[in-house]
Amino acid sequence: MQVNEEKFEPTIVAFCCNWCSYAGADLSGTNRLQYPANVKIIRVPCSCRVNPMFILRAFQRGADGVILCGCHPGDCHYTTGNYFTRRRMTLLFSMLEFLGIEKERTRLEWVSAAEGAKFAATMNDFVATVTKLGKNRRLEDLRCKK
Amino acid sequence: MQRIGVFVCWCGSNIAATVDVKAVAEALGKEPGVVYFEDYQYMCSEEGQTKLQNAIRDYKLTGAVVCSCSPRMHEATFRKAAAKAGVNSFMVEIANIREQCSWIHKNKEEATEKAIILGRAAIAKVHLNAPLTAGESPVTKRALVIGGGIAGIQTALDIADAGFEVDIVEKKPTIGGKMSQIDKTFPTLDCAACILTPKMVEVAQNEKIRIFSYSEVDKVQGFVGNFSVSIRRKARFVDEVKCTGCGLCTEKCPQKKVPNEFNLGLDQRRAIYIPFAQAVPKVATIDPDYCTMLKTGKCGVCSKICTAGAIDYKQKDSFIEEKYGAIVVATGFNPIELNKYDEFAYSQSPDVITSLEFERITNAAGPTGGTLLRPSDGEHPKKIVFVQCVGSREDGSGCGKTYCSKICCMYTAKHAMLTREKYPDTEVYVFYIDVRTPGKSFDEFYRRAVEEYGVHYIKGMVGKVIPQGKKLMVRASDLIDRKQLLIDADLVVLAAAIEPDKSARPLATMLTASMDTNDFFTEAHPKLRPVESPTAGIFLSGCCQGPKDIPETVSQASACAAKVIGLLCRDKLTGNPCVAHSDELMCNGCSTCEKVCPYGAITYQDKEFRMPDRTMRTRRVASVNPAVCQGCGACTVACPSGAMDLHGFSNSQIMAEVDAICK
Amino acid sequence: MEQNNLKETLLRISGVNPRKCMKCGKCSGTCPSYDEMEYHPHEFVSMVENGETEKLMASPSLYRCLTCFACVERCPRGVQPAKLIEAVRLAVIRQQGMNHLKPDQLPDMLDEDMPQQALVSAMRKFAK
Amino acid sequence: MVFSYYPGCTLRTRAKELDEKARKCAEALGITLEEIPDWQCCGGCYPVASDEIATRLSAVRALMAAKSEERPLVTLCSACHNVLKRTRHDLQTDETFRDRVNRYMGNDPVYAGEGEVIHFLEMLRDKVGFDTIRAAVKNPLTGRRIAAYYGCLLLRPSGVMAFDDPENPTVIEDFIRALGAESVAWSMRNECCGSYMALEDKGIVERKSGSVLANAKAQGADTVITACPLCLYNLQKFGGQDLPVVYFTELLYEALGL
Amino acid sequence: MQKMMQDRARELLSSGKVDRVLGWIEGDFVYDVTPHVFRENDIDQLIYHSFASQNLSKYLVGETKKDGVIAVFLRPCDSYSFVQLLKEHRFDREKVYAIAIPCLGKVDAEDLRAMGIRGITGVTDGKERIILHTLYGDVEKEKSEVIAERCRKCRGVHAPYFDERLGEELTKEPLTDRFEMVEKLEKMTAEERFAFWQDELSRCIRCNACRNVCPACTCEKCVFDNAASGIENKAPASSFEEQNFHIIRAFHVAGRCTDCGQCSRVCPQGIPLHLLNRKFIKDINSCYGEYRAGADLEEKAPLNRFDVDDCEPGDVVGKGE
Repeated sequence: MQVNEEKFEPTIVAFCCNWCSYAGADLSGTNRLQYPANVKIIRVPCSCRVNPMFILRAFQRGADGVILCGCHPGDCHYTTGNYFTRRRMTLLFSMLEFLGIEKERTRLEWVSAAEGAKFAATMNDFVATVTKLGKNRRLEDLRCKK
Repeated sequence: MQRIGVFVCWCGSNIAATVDVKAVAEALGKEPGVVYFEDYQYMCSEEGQTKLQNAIRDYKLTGAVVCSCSPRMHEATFRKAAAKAGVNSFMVEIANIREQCSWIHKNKEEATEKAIILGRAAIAKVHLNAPLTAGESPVTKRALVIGGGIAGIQTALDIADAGFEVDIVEKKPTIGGKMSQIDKTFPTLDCAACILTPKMVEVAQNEKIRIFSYSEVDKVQGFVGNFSVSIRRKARFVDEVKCTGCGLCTEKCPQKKVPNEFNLGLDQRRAIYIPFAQAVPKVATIDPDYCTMLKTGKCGVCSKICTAGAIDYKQKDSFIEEKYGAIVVATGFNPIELNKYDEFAYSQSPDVITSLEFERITNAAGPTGGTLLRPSDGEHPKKIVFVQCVGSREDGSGCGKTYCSKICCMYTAKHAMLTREKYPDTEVYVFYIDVRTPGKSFDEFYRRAVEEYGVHYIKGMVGKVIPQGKKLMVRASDLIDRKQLLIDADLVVLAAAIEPDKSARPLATMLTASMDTNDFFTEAHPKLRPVESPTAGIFLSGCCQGPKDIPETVSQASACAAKVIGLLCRDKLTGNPCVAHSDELMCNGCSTCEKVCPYGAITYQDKEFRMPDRTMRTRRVASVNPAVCQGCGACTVACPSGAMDLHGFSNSQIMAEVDAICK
Repeated sequence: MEQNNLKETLLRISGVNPRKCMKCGKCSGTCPSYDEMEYHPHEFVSMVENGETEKLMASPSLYRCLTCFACVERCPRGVQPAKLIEAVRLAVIRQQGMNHLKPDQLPDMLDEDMPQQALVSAMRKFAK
Repeated sequence: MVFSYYPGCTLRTRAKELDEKARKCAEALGITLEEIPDWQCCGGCYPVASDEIATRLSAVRALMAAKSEERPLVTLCSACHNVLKRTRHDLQTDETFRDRVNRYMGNDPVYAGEGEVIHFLEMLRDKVGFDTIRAAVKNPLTGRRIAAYYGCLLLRPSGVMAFDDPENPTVIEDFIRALGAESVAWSMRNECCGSYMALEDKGIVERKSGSVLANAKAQGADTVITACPLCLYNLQKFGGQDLPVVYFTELLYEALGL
Repeated sequence: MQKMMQDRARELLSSGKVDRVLGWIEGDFVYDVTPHVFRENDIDQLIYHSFASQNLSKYLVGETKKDGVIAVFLRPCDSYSFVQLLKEHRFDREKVYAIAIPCLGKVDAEDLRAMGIRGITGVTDGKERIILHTLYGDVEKEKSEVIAERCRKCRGVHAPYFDERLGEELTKEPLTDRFEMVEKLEKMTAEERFAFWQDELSRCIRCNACRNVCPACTCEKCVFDNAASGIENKAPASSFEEQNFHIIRAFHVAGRCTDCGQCSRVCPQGIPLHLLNRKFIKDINSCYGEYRAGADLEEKAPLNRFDVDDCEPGDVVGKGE
């Protein structure tokens, strides 16, 4: 099916915490490290601000992959936020997989403000992975049409 | 409906070369609610800001979207400009089309399309923005300094000099810290006591400063400007007010076999003791682990001879509750334990010692009266080997530290130089991996040790120390001469790595201040805010933040004091308005949010509510203290009913962004 | 074998990362065989890293390491020089006819008290 | 208590005293050592290169034999002990090695280094207890000044051997004190004796063993004890000191009054 | 048992110790049982048998807003919900008098109908066996044959918390593994799982019965009813919309769900909603250690605490395949 599609451009939503990952994303820009334009970043104060509702909403509205980036465990600007994130996302991603949504479409990564290169590499990898999976076909027909 | 203006910045060619800025402005101009759009070369310039302000006035804008560089660069600039033109700061959003668009994409078409989408997301958010104003809270004009070493002393003195009250909490019976144990200080070689003890006296005499010695912080509550702290005053079994510090008891106490921690166990003290002659406060303390009276109820010698009647065997720990506006952490360092480094035979020979023990042995007030004598037999050592980097710069898999302890190169040079000066017939070897002497007059100091005093600096590491008879056979490599050496030394001195005091970790938990993996406190910013903790109102002084020598510690201590004074000078604090808030009508009062809040910002109260049927009902609801909340949002996700939301990053705002991106 | 490939093989089978070395010389400071060797433990580490394996392979130092593991135990960076020395030695003796110890040499070396352990260990170290 | 026992080839030939006395002492302490069937030579020296598989198989077989008995495997010779413990550790932690070994041997189910390997000294310390030994001593060695020689193989690499503190071990010292003797403090106890160099370069061994015994002598030892046949041979033959070197089991045998 | 409960309730009411009693009442049919607040005048109608399925804890949230003290009957499994609600401050402890009663095993009329047992007019509960009186004569069955799925996988051994106990405490061992179905699903391919859930969830009519019965769903206002939440959604816009609702609902009760199984019991469309909750319970147990909601008043729920060396999502997700 996917073979027929000439060039599939997935929609990727990236939630980045303000203190580490958003700064890391800025750094990959400052260093001119490229990653695909499919990635659109939403800035949140902390990865723990990301409500499972946001991720479901993104899938519902047509996202093909959702990635969440936060400070490394132990480095959270708010001390403990990312630890809660890790538990929440562990359960949520597992649940989404349980419902039949490929695990590769969700990802949690720790990217520090110094890891511009890691940010770009992560995004390149994630976009490649989701592109390979193809359109989030599973949900396409069921999506809430606006 | 908002009236939104869109401003697309070229950033010279930084954005304009990759993104078709005109197309972006035009596309965004078609979005609902957008009544004005413009593109300009440098939005952040004076001229650019004026454009924003004029548009606000001319088009009666209620909000604005600036498509430009990262909000981390100029969000504050544009928000300030908008506020001057009469639009609330928080009605301005930035679409990051430089760092996260033009700089990472090459294809102009792609980049332009993405810039438009990012702009749309920002517009969608502004539609749901509401003006925010920051809350205010008062400031208690008193500071707490935890730790009474040179860092704590300097910080306290500077704060007190500015006219604010300061309390010092010190867990030992006296202030003074590590510096009081040191003999001479590099690079000038003036005696540590000569420069430290006047400062200790100054602290004692300063009316603004209270010293709680032999005390520990027990509990910390509150937030910047409004901390309330419970301090445990450990029972010292001596009335501090009555004790004159005459020291008679410390001479007459029959229990003489107590290892003297001030001299690192190199000699012994009594069960009742004053750590050293210049102690502040100069008050005796009974060591409950060794006092015969406290252990068996039989003795009482000190009580009998004390003319001031200061001895009180029944004394119990007491607590002091006090309010503070700022807290300074100055908990200092310790050399690491060397029991895992027995290739150097530290636990096998009394003549293998740490550098701090060497300080005591050469200190005129130390166990040998300042004469350099070996601990084993009291003889003059004729050959001394110094080993650098013991436990520092390790790969972290073992018991060592990954970092450089920073002070060892200089104090070892000092020890080597002083030894050669006082005892020219003593041969001194220093084994080093690198000699690190960045600091004013530091390298000159080290070169003097080599050139004027003839200290043998050998590039290489000691592999094994073998006690044999009265000698210590030191096997080491000389990497420059490509030789393995075997030196028959009389004394081996190990430059042990330094680590943060063990009390720091539990303290950090109490303060909700963050630490790195080595238990050093982290700074709010490693370069630009080096003396503040990321937790507002917590400041860092001295080695609790990282290894430091005395000059550096004192500078940091004064810098820290300046920051504290800056805080205490203010009457009110303005908070971050992007904080959590609870919709009381929806709140279940279930306490889930409270459990995930790292700042203790959420409390519960029973409130009366008028029900639809006009009856009154009392419900338990959450309320957020906006001065304490830092706006992480952990609570908003924990809340099942969605009653808890975050100003500036609300559920609906973020979902509007999601929708705009996924459209 | 080509130099680069050889270096890679040495690093792979030894599991040593020579870049972890901070050149403190503690391995050589503690090595009981130091004076018997032409190249010393820390030099093995830097020479392999620099690609100077030929010199090492030709050196009798290879057969002077006692595998006592003092260098491994005491290295502050976890470099494990002894494993690298063994890897270089293997690179030599695995070649045809390059056994350092040959069975016909043995009778002269033995005496009646010598434990098997010595013989077995030496053969394992020095011959394939 | 019953343990599986791996004697090793040296104990069958040149080091009979080590083996025989150990068995008798064990018996006296109420321990049965069941020799595992068909054991082969461990190879004497652990091959540290990751691609050496065949040379480590005899050790794997010994471990599997003990595992099937579900008893800890006791060793006496330091070399065997070193090889067995390290093989076991690599089976547990190195996946590639484990896979290759199991494929080579056609194991089903896969053997992943299960079972315990302990040295006779560890058995005395952890399973019997030095207090029990102290109580069993009939002929206390009062007044003797004994130096404990560990050598390399018992202690290193410490992360794998987990035998004792690699730089300041105490097990043999505690053993000596349990027998009523005085333990000598000396730090050449964990330095190499010269090992297999005994074969081709006796000079090295003379220098190494010489400095070891010189240190023991200087620290006032009247006897040196060891658990390794090769150390014993080197120290005795090349140590150049008038200082008896014996196996620790001989000392135990004497103290138990056997 | 029923008699004992009536007597005790009467005693409590007449002594003034409590003002009301929360129990079960029969409707037109013996299996048509509903919760009811009794006073002295109607206490004779209080019933207790296998068809009294409802978990009464949730009703306390509303009942304690009124004046006076209310007594409540709690089976072991119900009392976990009771503790969980108490832990979340959802009702006023002072106003409740909790009476622990032994469980008889719950029987759903739907299940019996599927077995061909119809026209039920009465029921007699034994310890191991149950006699169902029907229009067509009595049917006697092993209890284990007829009890509901959630009871077959019961873990309610004893009540964790109560004021007084009526009857003897039963000791019950879990009968089968409750994660069986979750594991079965985990072993399927992603396609099969998606098909399974699409089939199940597309039947949802958004009647909110699951939400109404759930003892953990006691929000003052549900996030799905709240216009400000950004996800207000009262009717099923599409089947994925339903997934969204059910996932969020399951997430909101994760770490709070006592696995009482009421959600599936009341679903008119027969959607096995409890599987979502069990999936969370299974993951929580395997990642963060065994946890049972409502077993303890103090212990922090798994999502409200953490360990610094918790597993990463990647360590867990994908294990099923």
